[in-house]
Amino acid sequence: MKVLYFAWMRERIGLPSENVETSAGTVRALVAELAAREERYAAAFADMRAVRVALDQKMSDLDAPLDGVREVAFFPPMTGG
Amino acid sequence: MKVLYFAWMRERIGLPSENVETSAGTVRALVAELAAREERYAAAFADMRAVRVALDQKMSDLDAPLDGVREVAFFPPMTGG
Amino acid sequence: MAVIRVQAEDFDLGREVDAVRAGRTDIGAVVTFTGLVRDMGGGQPVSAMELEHYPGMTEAALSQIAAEAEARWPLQALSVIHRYGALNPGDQIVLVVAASPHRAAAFDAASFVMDYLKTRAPFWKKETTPDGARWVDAREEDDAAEARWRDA
Amino acid sequence: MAVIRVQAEDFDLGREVDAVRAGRTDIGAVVTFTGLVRDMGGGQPVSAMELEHYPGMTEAALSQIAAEAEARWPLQALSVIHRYGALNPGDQIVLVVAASPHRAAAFDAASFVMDYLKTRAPFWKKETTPDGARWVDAREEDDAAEARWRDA
Repeated sequence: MKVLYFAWMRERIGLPSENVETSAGTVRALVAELAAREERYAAAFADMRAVRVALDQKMSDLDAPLDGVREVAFFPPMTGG
Repeated sequence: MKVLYFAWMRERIGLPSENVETSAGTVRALVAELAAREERYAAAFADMRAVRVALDQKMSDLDAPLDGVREVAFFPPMTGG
Repeated sequence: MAVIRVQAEDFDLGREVDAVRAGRTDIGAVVTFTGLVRDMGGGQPVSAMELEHYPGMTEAALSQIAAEAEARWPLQALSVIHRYGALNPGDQIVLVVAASPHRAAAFDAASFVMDYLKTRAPFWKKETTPDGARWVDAREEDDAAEARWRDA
Repeated sequence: MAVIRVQAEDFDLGREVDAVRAGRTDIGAVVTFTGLVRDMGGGQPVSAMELEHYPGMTEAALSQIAAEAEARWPLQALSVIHRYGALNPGDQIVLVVAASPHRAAAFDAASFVMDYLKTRAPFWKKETTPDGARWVDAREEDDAAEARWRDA
Protein backbone atom coordinates (compact mmCIF):
# COMPACT_ATOMS: atom_id res chain seq x y z
CA MET A 1 0.00 0.00 0.00
CA LYS A 2 1.32 3.42 -0.95
CA VAL A 3 1.13 6.04 1.80
CA LEU A 4 1.54 9.75 1.00
CA TYR A 5 2.13 12.73 3.29
CA PHE A 6 1.60 16.39 2.46
CA ALA A 7 2.47 19.80 3.89
CA TRP A 8 3.66 19.76 7.52
CA MET A 9 2.97 16.02 7.82
CA ARG A 10 5.41 15.42 4.98
CA GLU A 11 7.95 17.69 6.66
CA ARG A 12 7.48 16.13 10.12
CA ILE A 13 7.80 12.56 8.85
CA GLY A 14 10.52 13.54 6.40
CA LEU A 15 9.06 11.63 3.43
CA PRO A 16 6.59 12.50 0.67
CA SER A 17 5.54 8.84 0.29
CA GLU A 18 6.47 5.28 1.16
CA ASN A 19 5.28 1.74 0.61
CA VAL A 20 3.79 0.23 3.76
CA GLU A 21 3.19 -3.45 4.42
CA THR A 22 0.22 -3.65 6.72
CA SER A 23 -2.69 -5.85 7.69
CA ALA A 24 -4.54 -2.89 9.27
CA GLY A 25 -8.26 -3.16 8.58
CA THR A 26 -9.09 0.53 8.95
CA VAL A 27 -7.44 3.90 8.60
CA ARG A 28 -7.47 4.19 12.40
CA ALA A 29 -5.51 0.92 12.76
CA LEU A 30 -3.00 2.07 10.13
CA VAL A 31 -2.50 5.37 11.96
CA ALA A 32 -1.84 3.46 15.20
CA GLU A 33 0.76 1.28 13.45
CA LEU A 34 2.51 4.28 11.88
CA ALA A 35 2.44 6.37 15.08
CA ALA A 36 4.07 3.48 16.99
CA ARG A 37 7.04 3.38 14.60
CA GLU A 38 9.16 6.36 15.54
CA GLU A 39 8.96 9.73 17.25
CA ARG A 40 8.63 11.64 13.95
CA TYR A 41 5.53 9.58 13.05
CA ALA A 42 4.12 9.94 16.57
CA ALA A 43 4.55 13.72 16.25
CA ALA A 44 2.85 13.85 12.86
CA PHE A 45 -0.18 11.88 14.10
CA ALA A 46 -0.30 13.44 17.59
CA ASP A 47 -3.39 15.59 16.96
CA MET A 48 -5.77 13.67 14.73
CA ARG A 49 -8.23 16.61 14.65
CA ALA A 50 -5.66 18.31 12.41
CA VAL A 51 -5.22 15.30 10.10
CA ARG A 52 -7.30 14.53 7.03
CA VAL A 53 -7.20 11.29 5.07
CA ALA A 54 -7.89 10.39 1.44
CA LEU A 55 -8.26 6.82 0.16
CA ASP A 56 -7.43 6.39 -3.51
CA GLN A 57 -7.66 10.19 -3.86
CA LYS A 58 -11.12 10.52 -2.30
CA MET A 59 -11.72 12.17 1.08
CA SER A 60 -12.46 9.59 3.74
CA ASP A 61 -12.32 9.13 7.53
CA LEU A 62 -10.62 7.16 10.30
CA ASP A 63 -13.20 4.39 10.37
CA ALA A 64 -13.04 3.63 6.66
CA PRO A 65 -11.94 0.07 5.76
CA LEU A 66 -8.70 -0.38 3.82
CA ASP A 67 -9.75 -3.44 1.77
CA GLY A 68 -8.68 -2.96 -1.84
CA VAL A 69 -7.25 0.51 -1.18
CA ARG A 70 -3.99 1.16 -3.05
CA GLU A 71 -3.19 4.71 -1.99
CA VAL A 72 -3.66 6.36 1.42
CA ALA A 73 -2.83 10.05 1.86
CA PHE A 74 -2.53 12.00 5.13
CA PHE A 75 -2.52 15.78 5.21
CA PRO A 76 -3.67 18.83 7.20
CA PRO A 77 -6.90 20.72 6.37
CA MET A 78 -6.67 22.28 2.93
CA THR A 79 -5.74 25.91 2.43
CA GLY A 80 -5.96 26.48 -1.32
CA GLY A 81 -7.76 29.16 -3.29
CA MET B 1 -38.34 74.29 -16.57
CA LYS B 2 -36.68 71.68 -18.76
CA VAL B 3 -38.67 68.45 -19.18
CA LEU B 4 -36.99 65.31 -20.59
CA TYR B 5 -38.50 62.08 -21.86
CA PHE B 6 -36.73 58.76 -22.35
CA ALA B 7 -37.33 55.40 -24.05
CA TRP B 8 -40.95 54.77 -25.07
CA MET B 9 -42.12 58.00 -23.40
CA ARG B 10 -39.77 59.94 -25.68
CA GLU B 11 -41.09 58.02 -28.69
CA ARG B 12 -44.75 58.40 -27.71
CA ILE B 13 -44.48 62.14 -27.11
CA GLY B 14 -42.14 62.57 -30.09
CA LEU B 15 -39.62 64.75 -28.27
CA PRO B 16 -36.48 64.10 -26.18
CA SER B 17 -36.95 67.33 -24.22
CA GLU B 18 -38.76 70.65 -24.15
CA ASN B 19 -39.01 73.82 -22.09
CA VAL B 20 -42.28 73.99 -20.18
CA GLU B 21 -43.79 77.10 -18.59
CA THR B 22 -45.76 75.93 -15.61
CA SER B 23 -46.96 76.96 -12.20
CA ALA B 24 -47.56 73.35 -11.14
CA GLY B 25 -46.58 72.87 -7.49
CA THR B 26 -45.92 69.14 -7.64
CA VAL B 27 -44.89 66.48 -10.15
CA ARG B 28 -48.48 65.19 -10.07
CA ALA B 29 -49.83 68.60 -11.09
CA LEU B 30 -47.26 68.87 -13.89
CA VAL B 31 -48.25 65.44 -15.21
CA ALA B 32 -51.93 66.51 -15.22
CA GLU B 33 -51.06 69.65 -17.22
CA LEU B 34 -48.96 67.72 -19.76
CA ALA B 35 -51.51 64.90 -20.15
CA ALA B 36 -54.22 67.47 -20.89
CA ARG B 37 -52.25 68.97 -23.79
CA GLU B 38 -52.61 66.44 -26.59
CA GLU B 39 -53.40 62.79 -27.23
CA ARG B 40 -49.69 61.83 -27.50
CA TYR B 41 -49.05 63.24 -24.01
CA ALA B 42 -52.19 61.60 -22.65
CA ALA B 43 -50.98 58.26 -24.06
CA ALA B 44 -47.50 58.64 -22.54
CA PHE B 45 -48.90 59.39 -19.08
CA ALA B 46 -51.86 56.96 -19.26
CA ASP B 47 -50.38 54.37 -16.87
CA MET B 48 -48.48 56.18 -14.14
CA ARG B 49 -47.42 52.85 -12.56
CA ALA B 50 -45.10 52.52 -15.56
CA VAL B 51 -43.68 56.04 -15.26
CA ARG B 52 -40.70 57.07 -13.14
CA VAL B 53 -39.64 60.64 -12.44
CA ALA B 54 -36.31 62.28 -11.64
CA LEU B 55 -35.94 65.86 -10.38
CA ASP B 56 -32.60 67.47 -11.18
CA GLN B 57 -31.26 63.98 -11.98
CA LYS B 58 -32.34 62.38 -8.69
CA MET B 59 -35.12 59.80 -8.44
CA SER B 60 -38.28 61.29 -6.96
CA ASP B 61 -42.04 60.72 -6.86
CA LEU B 62 -45.38 62.23 -7.89
CA ASP B 63 -45.89 64.14 -4.66
CA ALA B 64 -42.53 65.90 -4.73
CA PRO B 65 -42.67 69.72 -4.88
CA LEU B 66 -41.25 71.47 -7.94
CA ASP B 67 -39.95 74.62 -6.19
CA GLY B 68 -36.48 75.40 -7.47
CA VAL B 69 -36.36 72.35 -9.75
CA ARG B 70 -34.69 73.05 -13.10
CA GLU B 71 -34.91 69.64 -14.79
CA VAL B 72 -37.72 67.09 -14.66
CA ALA B 73 -37.31 63.72 -16.43
CA PHE B 74 -39.99 61.12 -17.14
CA PHE B 75 -39.12 57.56 -18.14
CA PRO B 76 -40.16 53.92 -17.78
CA PRO B 77 -38.56 51.60 -15.17
CA MET B 78 -34.87 51.12 -15.91
CA THR B 79 -33.55 48.11 -17.79
CA GLY B 80 -29.78 48.51 -17.87
CA GLY B 81 -27.04 46.09 -16.90
CA MET C 1 -12.73 56.35 -5.19
CA ALA C 2 -14.50 54.17 -7.69
CA VAL C 3 -13.85 54.32 -11.43
CA ILE C 4 -17.12 55.16 -13.25
CA ARG C 5 -17.32 55.26 -17.03
CA VAL C 6 -20.34 55.56 -19.35
CA GLN C 7 -19.24 55.13 -22.94
CA ALA C 8 -20.23 53.98 -26.41
CA GLU C 9 -16.89 52.21 -26.96
CA ASP C 10 -16.19 48.62 -25.97
CA PHE C 11 -14.02 47.84 -22.94
CA ASP C 12 -11.33 45.25 -22.26
CA LEU C 13 -11.85 43.08 -19.16
CA GLY C 14 -8.19 42.08 -18.87
CA ARG C 15 -6.97 45.65 -19.18
CA GLU C 16 -9.43 46.93 -16.56
CA VAL C 17 -8.39 44.26 -14.04
CA ASP C 18 -4.72 44.90 -14.77
CA ALA C 19 -5.29 48.58 -14.00
CA VAL C 20 -6.82 47.64 -10.63
CA ARG C 21 -3.96 45.27 -9.74
CA ALA C 22 -1.09 47.39 -11.03
CA GLY C 23 1.67 48.05 -8.51
CA ARG C 24 -0.09 46.56 -5.50
CA THR C 25 0.31 43.34 -3.54
CA ASP C 26 -2.39 43.80 -0.91
CA ILE C 27 -5.38 42.56 -2.93
CA GLY C 28 -6.59 39.04 -2.13
CA ALA C 29 -9.65 38.74 -4.36
CA VAL C 30 -10.88 40.31 -7.59
CA VAL C 31 -14.44 39.57 -8.73
CA THR C 32 -15.66 40.74 -12.12
CA PHE C 33 -19.11 40.76 -13.67
CA THR C 34 -19.52 41.17 -17.42
CA GLY C 35 -23.02 41.59 -18.86
CA LEU C 36 -23.46 40.62 -22.52
CA VAL C 37 -26.16 41.13 -25.17
CA ARG C 38 -28.02 37.80 -25.52
CA ASP C 39 -29.39 36.58 -28.84
CA MET C 40 -32.73 35.82 -27.17
CA GLY C 41 -35.07 38.04 -25.18
CA GLY C 42 -38.64 37.46 -24.03
CA GLY C 43 -38.62 34.15 -25.91
CA GLN C 44 -37.75 35.79 -29.23
CA PRO C 45 -34.54 35.99 -31.27
CA VAL C 46 -32.79 39.33 -30.83
CA SER C 47 -30.75 40.65 -33.75
CA ALA C 48 -29.71 44.04 -32.31
CA MET C 49 -30.02 46.23 -29.23
CA GLU C 50 -30.11 49.97 -28.67
CA LEU C 51 -29.18 51.20 -25.20
CA GLU C 52 -30.51 54.64 -24.30
CA HIS C 53 -29.39 56.51 -21.18
CA TYR C 54 -29.78 59.82 -19.35
CA PRO C 55 -26.44 61.62 -19.65
CA GLY C 56 -25.43 63.22 -16.39
CA MET C 57 -27.87 61.32 -14.23
CA THR C 58 -26.31 58.01 -15.32
CA GLU C 59 -22.88 58.92 -14.01
CA ALA C 60 -24.39 60.33 -10.80
CA ALA C 61 -26.47 57.18 -10.21
CA LEU C 62 -23.51 54.85 -10.80
CA SER C 63 -21.27 56.95 -8.53
CA GLN C 64 -23.91 56.81 -5.80
CA ILE C 65 -24.23 53.02 -6.09
CA ALA C 66 -20.45 52.62 -6.01
CA ALA C 67 -20.18 54.87 -2.94
CA GLU C 68 -22.79 52.73 -1.15
CA ALA C 69 -20.81 49.59 -1.97
CA GLU C 70 -17.59 51.18 -0.74
CA ALA C 71 -19.26 52.18 2.50
CA ARG C 72 -20.59 48.67 2.99
CA TRP C 73 -17.56 46.49 2.19
CA PRO C 74 -13.77 46.91 2.61
CA LEU C 75 -12.99 47.44 -1.08
CA GLN C 76 -9.55 48.22 -2.44
CA ALA C 77 -10.89 49.08 -5.90
CA LEU C 78 -14.25 49.28 -7.63
CA SER C 79 -14.84 49.95 -11.33
CA VAL C 80 -18.18 50.27 -13.10
CA ILE C 81 -18.21 50.66 -16.88
CA HIS C 82 -21.50 50.75 -18.81
CA ARG C 83 -21.95 51.16 -22.55
CA TYR C 84 -24.77 52.87 -24.48
CA GLY C 85 -25.75 53.07 -28.13
CA ALA C 86 -26.05 50.35 -30.77
CA LEU C 87 -24.99 46.86 -29.69
CA ASN C 88 -25.15 43.37 -31.20
CA PRO C 89 -25.66 39.92 -29.67
CA GLY C 90 -22.44 38.83 -27.95
CA ASP C 91 -21.35 42.43 -27.31
CA GLN C 92 -20.35 43.55 -23.83
CA ILE C 93 -22.78 45.88 -22.03
CA VAL C 94 -21.48 46.36 -18.52
CA LEU C 95 -18.41 45.55 -16.44
CA VAL C 96 -18.04 45.63 -12.67
CA VAL C 97 -14.66 44.94 -11.03
CA ALA C 98 -14.45 44.67 -7.23
CA ALA C 99 -11.19 44.08 -5.33
CA SER C 100 -10.86 43.30 -1.63
CA PRO C 101 -8.55 41.51 0.79
CA HIS C 102 -11.30 38.87 1.19
CA ARG C 103 -13.39 37.00 -1.32
CA ALA C 104 -16.82 37.37 0.30
CA ALA C 105 -16.58 41.18 0.20
CA ALA C 106 -15.53 41.16 -3.46
CA PHE C 107 -18.38 38.82 -4.44
CA ASP C 108 -21.00 40.69 -2.43
CA ALA C 109 -19.92 44.14 -3.63
CA ALA C 110 -19.98 43.14 -7.33
CA SER C 111 -23.37 41.48 -6.92
CA PHE C 112 -24.76 44.49 -5.00
CA VAL C 113 -23.58 46.95 -7.66
CA MET C 114 -25.28 44.91 -10.41
CA ASP C 115 -28.55 44.57 -8.47
CA TYR C 116 -28.70 48.30 -7.75
CA LEU C 117 -27.59 49.26 -11.24
CA LYS C 118 -30.47 47.22 -12.73
CA THR C 119 -33.12 49.20 -10.86
CA ARG C 120 -31.45 52.58 -10.26
CA ALA C 121 -29.23 53.49 -13.21
CA PRO C 122 -31.14 55.25 -16.02
CA PHE C 123 -30.61 52.88 -18.94
CA TRP C 124 -33.28 51.50 -21.26
CA LYS C 125 -32.88 48.63 -23.69
CA LYS C 126 -34.64 48.36 -27.02
CA GLU C 127 -34.35 44.99 -28.75
CA THR C 128 -34.84 44.29 -32.43
CA THR C 129 -36.76 41.04 -33.00
CA PRO C 130 -38.46 39.47 -36.06
CA ASP C 131 -41.64 41.34 -34.95
CA GLY C 132 -39.82 44.67 -34.92
CA ALA C 133 -38.13 46.72 -32.20
CA ARG C 134 -39.53 46.77 -28.66
CA TRP C 135 -38.54 48.24 -25.33
CA VAL C 136 -37.49 45.63 -22.79
CA ASP C 137 -39.82 45.43 -19.79
CA ALA C 138 -38.36 45.82 -16.32
CA ARG C 139 -38.37 42.51 -14.48
CA GLU C 140 -39.92 42.00 -11.06
CA GLU C 141 -37.05 39.71 -10.12
CA ASP C 142 -34.70 42.68 -10.46
CA ASP C 143 -36.70 44.54 -7.82
CA ALA C 144 -36.52 41.45 -5.60
CA ALA C 145 -32.76 41.18 -6.17
CA GLU C 146 -32.29 44.78 -5.04
CA ALA C 147 -34.61 44.36 -2.03
CA ARG C 148 -32.52 41.56 -0.53
CA TRP C 149 -29.69 44.04 0.20
CA ARG C 150 -32.09 46.31 2.08
CA ASP C 151 -33.29 43.47 4.28
CA ALA C 152 -29.71 42.34 4.97
CA MET D 1 -17.96 20.06 -19.41
CA ALA D 2 -15.90 22.32 -17.23
CA VAL D 3 -12.33 23.34 -18.01
CA ILE D 4 -10.04 22.24 -15.14
CA ARG D 5 -6.34 23.10 -15.10
CA VAL D 6 -3.73 22.70 -12.35
CA GLN D 7 -0.50 24.33 -13.41
CA ALA D 8 2.67 26.07 -12.26
CA GLU D 9 2.42 28.71 -15.02
CA ASP D 10 0.51 31.94 -14.69
CA PHE D 11 -2.84 32.41 -16.48
CA ASP D 12 -4.40 35.32 -18.36
CA LEU D 13 -7.87 36.39 -17.18
CA GLY D 14 -8.77 38.16 -20.43
CA ARG D 15 -7.72 35.21 -22.56
CA GLU D 16 -9.67 32.71 -20.44
CA VAL D 17 -12.86 34.78 -20.65
CA ASP D 18 -12.38 35.30 -24.39
CA ALA D 19 -12.15 31.51 -24.79
CA VAL D 20 -15.46 31.11 -22.96
CA ARG D 21 -17.21 33.80 -25.05
CA ALA D 22 -15.71 32.88 -28.43
CA GLY D 23 -18.25 32.27 -31.17
CA ARG D 24 -21.33 32.44 -28.99
CA THR D 25 -24.08 35.00 -28.45
CA ASP D 26 -26.24 33.19 -25.89
CA ILE D 27 -24.29 34.14 -22.74
CA GLY D 28 -25.82 36.90 -20.62
CA ALA D 29 -23.42 37.00 -17.67
CA VAL D 30 -19.80 36.12 -17.00
CA VAL D 31 -18.52 36.22 -13.42
CA THR D 32 -14.84 35.73 -12.66
CA PHE D 33 -13.01 35.26 -9.40
CA THR D 34 -9.25 35.78 -9.22
CA GLY D 35 -7.40 34.91 -6.02
CA LEU D 36 -4.07 36.66 -5.45
CA VAL D 37 -1.14 36.23 -3.07
CA ARG D 38 -1.41 38.96 -0.40
CA ASP D 39 1.61 40.64 1.13
CA MET D 40 0.13 40.07 4.61
CA GLY D 41 -1.00 36.88 6.32
CA GLY D 42 -1.91 36.21 9.95
CA GLY D 43 -0.93 39.80 10.76
CA GLN D 44 2.60 39.36 9.38
CA PRO D 45 4.31 40.52 6.18
CA VAL D 46 4.54 37.73 3.61
CA SER D 47 7.48 37.79 1.21
CA ALA D 48 6.83 34.52 -0.65
CA MET D 49 4.42 31.60 -0.86
CA GLU D 50 4.83 27.93 -1.74
CA LEU D 51 1.69 26.10 -2.86
CA GLU D 52 1.82 22.33 -2.49
CA HIS D 53 -0.85 20.05 -3.96
CA TYR D 54 -1.73 16.38 -4.40
CA PRO D 55 -1.34 15.62 -8.12
CA GLY D 56 -4.18 13.49 -9.40
CA MET D 57 -6.50 14.09 -6.49
CA THR D 58 -6.40 17.85 -7.12
CA GLU D 59 -7.79 17.50 -10.64
CA ALA D 60 -10.39 14.96 -9.45
CA ALA D 61 -11.53 17.20 -6.60
CA LEU D 62 -11.83 20.29 -8.83
CA SER D 63 -13.73 18.29 -11.46
CA GLN D 64 -16.13 17.03 -8.80
CA ILE D 65 -16.75 20.56 -7.48
CA ALA D 66 -17.30 21.85 -11.02
CA ALA D 67 -19.74 19.01 -11.76
CA GLU D 68 -21.73 19.87 -8.63
CA ALA D 69 -21.92 23.51 -9.72
CA GLU D 70 -23.03 22.51 -13.21
CA ALA D 71 -25.75 20.28 -11.75
CA ARG D 72 -26.96 23.10 -9.53
CA TRP D 73 -27.03 26.10 -11.90
CA PRO D 74 -27.70 26.53 -15.64
CA LEU D 75 -24.10 27.20 -16.66
CA GLN D 76 -22.92 27.70 -20.23
CA ALA D 77 -19.25 27.49 -19.27
CA LEU D 78 -17.20 26.93 -16.16
CA SER D 79 -13.40 27.15 -15.88
CA VAL D 80 -11.28 26.49 -12.81
CA ILE D 81 -7.54 27.13 -13.01
CA HIS D 82 -5.32 26.74 -9.94
CA ARG D 83 -1.58 27.24 -9.71
CA TYR D 84 0.97 25.47 -7.53
CA GLY D 85 4.65 26.00 -6.75
CA ALA D 86 6.54 29.15 -5.84
CA LEU D 87 4.54 32.40 -5.88
CA ASN D 88 5.14 35.99 -4.83
CA PRO D 89 2.86 38.68 -3.38
CA GLY D 90 0.60 40.04 -6.12
CA ASP D 91 0.77 36.79 -8.12
CA GLN D 92 -2.40 35.07 -9.27
CA ILE D 93 -3.30 31.80 -7.49
CA VAL D 94 -6.71 30.75 -8.77
CA LEU D 95 -9.22 31.72 -11.44
CA VAL D 96 -12.87 30.73 -11.68
CA VAL D 97 -14.95 31.76 -14.70
CA ALA D 98 -18.71 31.06 -14.72
CA ALA D 99 -21.02 31.92 -17.64
CA SER D 100 -24.81 31.72 -17.64
CA PRO D 101 -27.82 33.35 -19.30
CA HIS D 102 -28.58 35.00 -15.94
CA ARG D 103 -26.42 36.90 -13.49
CA ALA D 104 -27.53 35.28 -10.24
CA ALA D 105 -26.51 31.81 -11.49
CA ALA D 106 -23.10 33.06 -12.62
CA PHE D 107 -22.45 34.81 -9.28
CA ASP D 108 -23.66 31.86 -7.19
CA ALA D 109 -21.74 29.25 -9.18
CA ALA D 110 -18.43 31.14 -9.00
CA SER D 111 -18.89 31.74 -5.26
CA PHE D 112 -19.86 28.08 -4.67
CA VAL D 113 -16.80 26.79 -6.53
CA MET D 114 -14.49 28.99 -4.46
CA ASP D 115 -16.11 27.99 -1.15
CA TYR D 116 -15.87 24.29 -1.97
CA LEU D 117 -12.38 24.60 -3.41
CA LYS D 118 -11.16 26.18 -0.14
CA THR D 119 -12.20 23.17 1.93
CA ARG D 120 -12.10 20.28 -0.56
CA ALA D 121 -9.26 20.77 -3.04
CA PRO D 122 -5.94 19.39 -1.77
CA PHE D 123 -3.77 22.51 -1.74
CA TRP D 124 -1.60 23.73 1.12
CA LYS D 125 -0.02 27.17 1.43
CA LYS D 126 3.31 27.86 3.10
CA GLU D 127 4.10 31.52 3.67
CA THR D 128 7.53 33.03 4.21
CA THR D 129 7.46 35.73 6.91
CA PRO D 130 10.17 37.57 8.89
CA ASP D 131 9.87 34.75 11.49
CA GLY D 132 10.52 32.08 8.84
CA ALA D 133 8.24 29.90 6.74
CA ARG D 134 4.99 28.56 8.19
CA TRP D 135 2.06 26.53 6.93
CA VAL D 136 -1.16 28.55 6.70
CA ASP D 137 -3.87 27.36 9.09
CA ALA D 138 -7.27 26.44 7.69
CA ARG D 139 -9.85 29.05 8.65
CA GLU D 140 -13.11 28.24 10.40
CA GLU D 141 -14.89 30.84 8.29
CA ASP D 142 -14.04 28.75 5.21
CA ASP D 143 -15.94 25.82 6.73
CA ALA D 144 -18.85 28.15 7.45
CA ALA D 145 -18.76 29.49 3.88
CA GLU D 146 -19.00 25.97 2.52
CA ALA D 147 -21.77 24.99 4.95
CA ARG D 148 -24.13 27.72 3.72
CA TRP D 149 -24.50 25.92 0.38
CA ARG D 150 -25.52 22.72 2.14
CA ASP D 151 -28.23 24.47 4.13
CA ALA D 152 -29.50 26.27 1.03
